[in-house]
Amino acid sequence: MPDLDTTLDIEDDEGKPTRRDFFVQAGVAACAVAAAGSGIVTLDYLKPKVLFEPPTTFVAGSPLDYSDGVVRFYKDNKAFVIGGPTGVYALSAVCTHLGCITRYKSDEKAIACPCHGSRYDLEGNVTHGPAPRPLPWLDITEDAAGNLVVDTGIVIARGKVFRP
Amino acid sequence: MPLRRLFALSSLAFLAVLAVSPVKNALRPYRSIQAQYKALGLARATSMKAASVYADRQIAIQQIWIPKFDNRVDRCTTCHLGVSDTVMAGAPEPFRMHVATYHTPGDFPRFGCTACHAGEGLATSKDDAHGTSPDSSAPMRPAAYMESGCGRCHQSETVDEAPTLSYGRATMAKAGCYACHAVRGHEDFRSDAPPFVSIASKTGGAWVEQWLADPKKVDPNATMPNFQLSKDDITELANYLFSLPVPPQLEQAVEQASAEPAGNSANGKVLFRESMCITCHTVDGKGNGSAPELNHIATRATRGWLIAFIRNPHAFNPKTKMPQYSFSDQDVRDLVAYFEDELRDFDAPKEILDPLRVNQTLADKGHELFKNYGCFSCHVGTERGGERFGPDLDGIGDRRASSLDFGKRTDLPHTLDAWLAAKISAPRSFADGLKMPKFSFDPEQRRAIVTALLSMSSAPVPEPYRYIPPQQASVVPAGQVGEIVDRYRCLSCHQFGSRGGDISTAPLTFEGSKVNRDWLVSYLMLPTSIRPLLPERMPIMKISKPEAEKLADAIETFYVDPSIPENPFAGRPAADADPKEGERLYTTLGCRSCHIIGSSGGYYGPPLTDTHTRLKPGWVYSYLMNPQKWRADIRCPNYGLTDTDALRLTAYLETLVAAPAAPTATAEQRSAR
Amino acid sequence: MSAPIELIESNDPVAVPWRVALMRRDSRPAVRESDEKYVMTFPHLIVREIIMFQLVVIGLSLAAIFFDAPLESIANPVETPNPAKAPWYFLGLQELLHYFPPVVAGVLMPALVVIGLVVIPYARVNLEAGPLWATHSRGKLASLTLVVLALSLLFGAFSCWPIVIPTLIIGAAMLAARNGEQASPWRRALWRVTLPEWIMTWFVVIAALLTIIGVFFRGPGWSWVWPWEQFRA
Amino acid sequence: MTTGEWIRGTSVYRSVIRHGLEDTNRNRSLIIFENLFLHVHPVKVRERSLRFTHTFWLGGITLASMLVLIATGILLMFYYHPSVPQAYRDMKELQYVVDDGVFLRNLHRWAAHLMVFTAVLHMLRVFYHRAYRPPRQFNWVIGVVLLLVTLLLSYTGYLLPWDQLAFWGVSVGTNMAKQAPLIGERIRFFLLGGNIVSENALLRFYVLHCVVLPVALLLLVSIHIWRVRKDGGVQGPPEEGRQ
Amino acid sequence: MNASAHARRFLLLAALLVVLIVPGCHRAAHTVAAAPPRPTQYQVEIGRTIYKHDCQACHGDTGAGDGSNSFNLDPHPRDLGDPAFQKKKSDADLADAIRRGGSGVGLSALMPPWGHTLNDRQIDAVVVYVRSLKR
Repeated sequence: MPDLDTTLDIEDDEGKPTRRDFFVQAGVAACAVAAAGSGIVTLDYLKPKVLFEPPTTFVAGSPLDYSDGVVRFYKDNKAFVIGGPTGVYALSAVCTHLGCITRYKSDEKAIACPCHGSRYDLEGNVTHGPAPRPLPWLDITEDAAGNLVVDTGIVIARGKVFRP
Repeated sequence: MPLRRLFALSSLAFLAVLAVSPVKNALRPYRSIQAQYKALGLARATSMKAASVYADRQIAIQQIWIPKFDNRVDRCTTCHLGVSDTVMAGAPEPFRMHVATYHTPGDFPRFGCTACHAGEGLATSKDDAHGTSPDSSAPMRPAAYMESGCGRCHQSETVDEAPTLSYGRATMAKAGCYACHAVRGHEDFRSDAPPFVSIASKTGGAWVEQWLADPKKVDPNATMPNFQLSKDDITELANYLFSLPVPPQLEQAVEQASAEPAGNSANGKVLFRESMCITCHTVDGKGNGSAPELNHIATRATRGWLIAFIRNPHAFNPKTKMPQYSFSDQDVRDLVAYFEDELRDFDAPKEILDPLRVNQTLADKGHELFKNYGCFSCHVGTERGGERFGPDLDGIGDRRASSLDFGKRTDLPHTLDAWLAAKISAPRSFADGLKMPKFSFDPEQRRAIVTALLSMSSAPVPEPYRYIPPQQASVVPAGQVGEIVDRYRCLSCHQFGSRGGDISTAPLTFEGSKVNRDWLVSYLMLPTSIRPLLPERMPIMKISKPEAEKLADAIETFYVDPSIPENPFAGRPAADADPKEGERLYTTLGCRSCHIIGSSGGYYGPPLTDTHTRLKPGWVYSYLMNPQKWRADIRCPNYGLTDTDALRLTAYLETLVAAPAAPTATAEQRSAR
Repeated sequence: MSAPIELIESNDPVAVPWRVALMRRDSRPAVRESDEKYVMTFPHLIVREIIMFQLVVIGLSLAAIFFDAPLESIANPVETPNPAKAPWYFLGLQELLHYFPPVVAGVLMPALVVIGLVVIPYARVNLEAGPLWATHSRGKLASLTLVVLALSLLFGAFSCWPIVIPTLIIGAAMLAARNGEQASPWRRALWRVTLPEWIMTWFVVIAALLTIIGVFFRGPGWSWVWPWEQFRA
Repeated sequence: MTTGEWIRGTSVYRSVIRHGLEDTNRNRSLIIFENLFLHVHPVKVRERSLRFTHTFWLGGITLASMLVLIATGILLMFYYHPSVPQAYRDMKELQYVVDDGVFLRNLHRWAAHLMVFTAVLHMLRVFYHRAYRPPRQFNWVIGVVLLLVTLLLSYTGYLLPWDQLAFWGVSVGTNMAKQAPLIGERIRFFLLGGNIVSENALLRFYVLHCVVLPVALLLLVSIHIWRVRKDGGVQGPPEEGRQ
Repeated sequence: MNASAHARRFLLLAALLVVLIVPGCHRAAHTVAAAPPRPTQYQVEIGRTIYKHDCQACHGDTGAGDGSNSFNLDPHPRDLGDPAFQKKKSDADLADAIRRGGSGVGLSALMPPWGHTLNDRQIDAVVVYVRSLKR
């Protein structure tokens, strides 16, 4: 490309816009679009298109397994499924204080957090300690075979028990 | 070119080139396919609610992730969106609902797609996912060999609902593939091929040469493949075989037998029939074909050898399936006389059974050939080494087409299945100097074997997915009873638990709970035909009374099933055991279409005329409740009888007693029939 | 330069924009007057750099769009692909391994090359190099011929023809350049080549030849194939 | 006052861009020496050095491909796990799932080849132009080291996809290293983190490829370019009659 | 610099853009063909296996009703290959007859019910195979 060595006669471009200005502007504009586009495409690139995460739903057995006072802890899903006097409900087992996993104390009929001593009753209300909010209630439905399906991704209104 | 213009141009080209990949992305085919699915779903949906599901669909890559199953990720459902959607039954591909099989469409989250169909599960474009390019690393299983997918997890010989795979595995075992090729699970395989030690006393050089040239031409039942030997090779091998020393006791037995006087051919013919030789052997195209054809038996072996062999087959070939009949010396002479009169090749040259004069140089060359072709793999002798002669077949189903040597076969498509099919039908066509012999498989067998081969994976599927049906206990009593069982080779035809042959339809695993002892003793001594329609029948082996009693006692003691009640009527009201009601059921259920009582009924099932004499009531009842429980391939349908109905039917059948004067068929009567 | 220096004192640097440098007579730097034309870096150089960068990206992107980076099947420690080729820039080395024992081809030769490259600017011959035949002597001719023949014999002993043949050709070219100062333009050009350039050219030709052979002419079992012959891995 | 002018008047703008936009030689100079990245350049350059045949832009192309490699390499790291067999699967994921993944991977691979290629050509250009002479001797040595680092970078990157090509390329290469007398075995053991090409080797190569060697390369490149500037700019072909 | 020269230059640029982009995006022309649902080979195969095992004894190899067990059956087994019969019965009818037997659908009890022995999937496969017996 021998013309590359042509010197730029910058000094005499003053005055009204010329063809030369147009080329410079077009080039700069194209570079700007390319830069902005690369930014957007990079963001799109960084957004995962598939996830390898465990499903948020799990099957918690038959509703008949949960008579009043039965508490089952699902370790993998970090949830309690509890049989109450009127039906079954599910509680998140993640302490609302700093995210430790709470445990059920069967002798005290209470849910306790091992990290900072928060305590909840079986409906998830805070009875003691630093926890700022009660444990959230999780969505609970029934599948075709009549088993309970808990979705840890959906929080429902407190007190909404599942009646088979 | 002025610099400014160059700058403008290169900047625009820069922008354009960088835009290509994102544009390409936006136009990926799966997006338009998902849009089409949405449209199709909206058109097919029958309710507003169903339609809204389609309307709300986001365009996104779909996947089935199974961490427990090799961390499998199948994105097939990105395009095959309707695989488990009943709305899409019969829809055009790629949206059609999956055809119903044992695992589909309900089990997709457990198995995914590539577990059965192979292909590249991670891919999101058609060609990559299906592996359609010739050198693809993960091609899909062709539809013709689909059942090889079943075999990845189902590792038993027989797989229900996979007939081609099961046939392929059975054919491989029968053809003796495992004798040369190591395959997981078949480490203990031993060929049934006879040892050579007695060949010099059995037959002649001319016959051996005929046989080596093409075994199937001499005997269509031959399992030995064609080694495509040259004339010189054949002569050398024959010399080697005849140079092997015959063990003295066998040689003596053959010599003695050949010196015996001739027998009575007519008696032999009768004996041949009643001994049910064609249950295993074939004569004139009749017979099961699991043992050598006997049309030209007298041209295959010398008289002395035949007599000595029939008297004690196990001395000549410890692995033979042939029972040792308790024939008298005269019986055997008669049989062989019949062979010599009728079962011979009258066109064969006279000297076909003349022994070969051994040339030691040729014999040594023959020995080299013998080793070179791995003959010792099947014909067990001193040569056998620790390793299999041929290459391992484990993982053959996972070989990439690009790693295969197609050699001279430029006519083949570059796929694994085409390569395997060609290897099986013409193994030597790939290059010179290959050793694998030619098996004469028909196209059906070839397809079945390729299916079985494609099911052989390099690494087994993880534990929860590996399925091997539970093995039934298969105890064979030792001691005297064991000797009897071995002598009459009961296991050649009958199953004991998971062991034994499948020629007989009567497994002996729970025979003790099934039949009455006295009937069994008389049956063992003189078997009668139970299912007249079957060509395979129990041969009359002239079992002596003490032997029969010992065997029957052992069967009554060991081969029982605790789930079969001794007396099904115990503790039931008398109305449940009402034979009248049972008889009515017998008529309305249409049992007579298969069974005979008295003189009327079909011939398909066993006659029931002597039910009480033969069968125990507990068995009849248990059988009626669920026939397939006792043998999966029982043809008698499960009528879904209630407990009471089954009892009533049992009560009726138990009223049927063989007439006391019922003729115990003598040999003469049977053979006259 | 013996005129007395006139000194002006001032506290206002704006009003008196003079700088003064005092130096000893014998330590003046030799300043060469230059008529080189200078231009502003921006935009003259910067724009060229931008265009160069864009052209590189355009070229690479086109390659990336039309040619996929190779990806074979997953690593399998028990199945060696045949041929197992290293990346192209190592294929010259791999080709050498075909001829020489590993310790020579894999260690000695690369080490010599690296050391050779490092010492280039410190070797006198490189710094002063005039044309090889600017001075002649019988000794130079004899020793050059000897070295070329010795190298050819040494590599010939390993039947490493990709080294022997360039060695002989370059040796011949060196001899052809002798007395070429007044000859045809072609030979004059050869005459101007310095010894270090001869050696470097020899090395580059061999390295390129070995790499080309490794990339295009080697098939299964490192056997010779022609690039147009299909071979299956 | 237009919005543009207002923006240019704010103190924030003025703290970032210190000079006006008028196209004067003063501002052109300021662009160069007020910018960290551009100030390796002098404000004025010899016009002769702009000629294509002066350097054939080989050093520049090498640097440009290095920049491409850094940009694409960082992006690729977001989707790469240096473990077996996930590394290989990540290649497939780039191809099948990640938008533009395959483009970035291709770009990275071809830029790596280009960089090795132009670095070698650059070295030859410098040699034949006799640009290694004093005062540039040491910069030549740095250049040789840079070439080695470039080769090592390319080579360590070769293992990362964990495919057959990678595995056997690295097996052959490390076995070559083993041939070195006395310390060969130990070098190989260190390089692979074991006796066989395994997950340890993958992790080591990953760290070398993504941290150790790039840092070394960046440092050396900085010194290399800085020295070019300090030694009087790029040197083209030797001029007739000048030493 | 006149307008037409400008336009020419823009056209040139546009052409360059097209040339660069088009090869990158060969969009697979995917059309949804209206193919009627047809049984897979697997279904036919499964159907054949079951037919050979459970039906052939009476209905015969070709479905003509001439199986080895058929000679003394009265009424005679149905000729399954009869085009008129094939036309008259829907797939559901055939499946029902197999499932509930002759007595279940008001025909001869000699055809037994298979609903307790075969599952729906297998019965569907048999129906597919029976359809293939049509003469």
